[in-house]
Amino acid sequence: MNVVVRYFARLRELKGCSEESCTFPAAITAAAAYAALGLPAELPIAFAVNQERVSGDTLLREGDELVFLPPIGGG
Amino acid sequence: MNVVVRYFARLRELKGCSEESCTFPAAITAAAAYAALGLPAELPIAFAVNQERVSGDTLLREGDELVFLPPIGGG
Amino acid sequence: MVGITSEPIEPRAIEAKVESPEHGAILTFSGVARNHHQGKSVDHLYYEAYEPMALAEMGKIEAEILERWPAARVAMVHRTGTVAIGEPSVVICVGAAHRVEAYEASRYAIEELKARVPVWKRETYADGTAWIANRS
Amino acid sequence: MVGITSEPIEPRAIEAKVESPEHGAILTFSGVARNHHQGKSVDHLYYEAYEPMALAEMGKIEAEILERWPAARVAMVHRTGTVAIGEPSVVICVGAAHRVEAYEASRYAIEELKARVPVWKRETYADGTAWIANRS
Repeated sequence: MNVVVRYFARLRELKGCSEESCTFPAAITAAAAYAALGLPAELPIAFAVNQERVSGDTLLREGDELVFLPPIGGG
Repeated sequence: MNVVVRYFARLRELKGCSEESCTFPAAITAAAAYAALGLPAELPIAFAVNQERVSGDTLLREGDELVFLPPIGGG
Repeated sequence: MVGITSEPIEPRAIEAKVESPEHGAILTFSGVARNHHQGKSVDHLYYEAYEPMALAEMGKIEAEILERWPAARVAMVHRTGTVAIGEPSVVICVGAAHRVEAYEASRYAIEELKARVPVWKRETYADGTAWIANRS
Repeated sequence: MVGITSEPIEPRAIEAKVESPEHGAILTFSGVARNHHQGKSVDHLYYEAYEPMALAEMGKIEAEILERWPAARVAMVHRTGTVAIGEPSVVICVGAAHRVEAYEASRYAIEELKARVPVWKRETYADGTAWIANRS
């Protein structure tokens, strides 16, 4: 299953890229994808799929855009 | 006793002038001066002498600047 | 900084008075002439001030703000004379390190100004004029 | 009106979006880059946005404001990229018939923006950088 993952802020710096296409096993959740990518477990992260906030136990689907949202700092 | 009286807003329009020099008997209060000038009794008025707010029973002195303050509408 | 002017107020010029690299928030309140009041159509406004006392009272409000919010800076200017619909009659700018102080100080400034500063407003309608007092 | 831009924000241009002869109050909040944070000297800021979602979330905040304060209008623009000290990173303009609505709607807009809109801030110091989260 292919998913586009986008990285922002600290995660973008850690990964050294802002976007990548990832292949995951079927029936993976957003939180499991985060862990599978080896991203820092201590960062309080939120999840967005196709630009909507979702909980970490949301199942991903083929073609989804998955974004990990580090704590925001706008304003 | 001579006092300079300044008029603003509705009072200025009523009097048709913005300032006049008035002669009052000694020991007159600000409120009594207002009444002596025949100004409208129904208008809730505040008083300033020499640019400081004062109560209506303040005694006027020679050379004072007396201002009657109609309800304000700044802002 | 406080002022009274018979010229149109330029909010950017007032903001410039409170600029500081220490500030994280700038809040600019403009009271603008509105085309309606209690169901009546307003053509234009006219403001009159007892200038020396109005400036002194605005100066006191500024001093009170600096005492309550020491890191804030405030500039306020009131206009006099004829003010067209859509033009500002008063502009209050507050600069502060954080937004909460900026909102509090700005609100304090406009509420105190409307309660204490000797300025009067006359509205002109199609069929006459009226002096409008602030609700207390 | 909501927007995200990598160019310097002109508050006057944002205010123009909310102008109306019905308005008696215009309130312009500018969040500006501050030269200090928790005792550290800040050289400049850098903002990054997840743009389509940030615009959608700002649009939702605007819709919520129009529902709660139907006579108000709001325009908000967030900047991305490098922001020098003293420059605005965000500008929120609210126009309303009365000042109370303007203050309430403005405050709602900035609080919700800081809580919900996916934008990130990096501070640069003499000795490094840090991503700064808003306190919730």
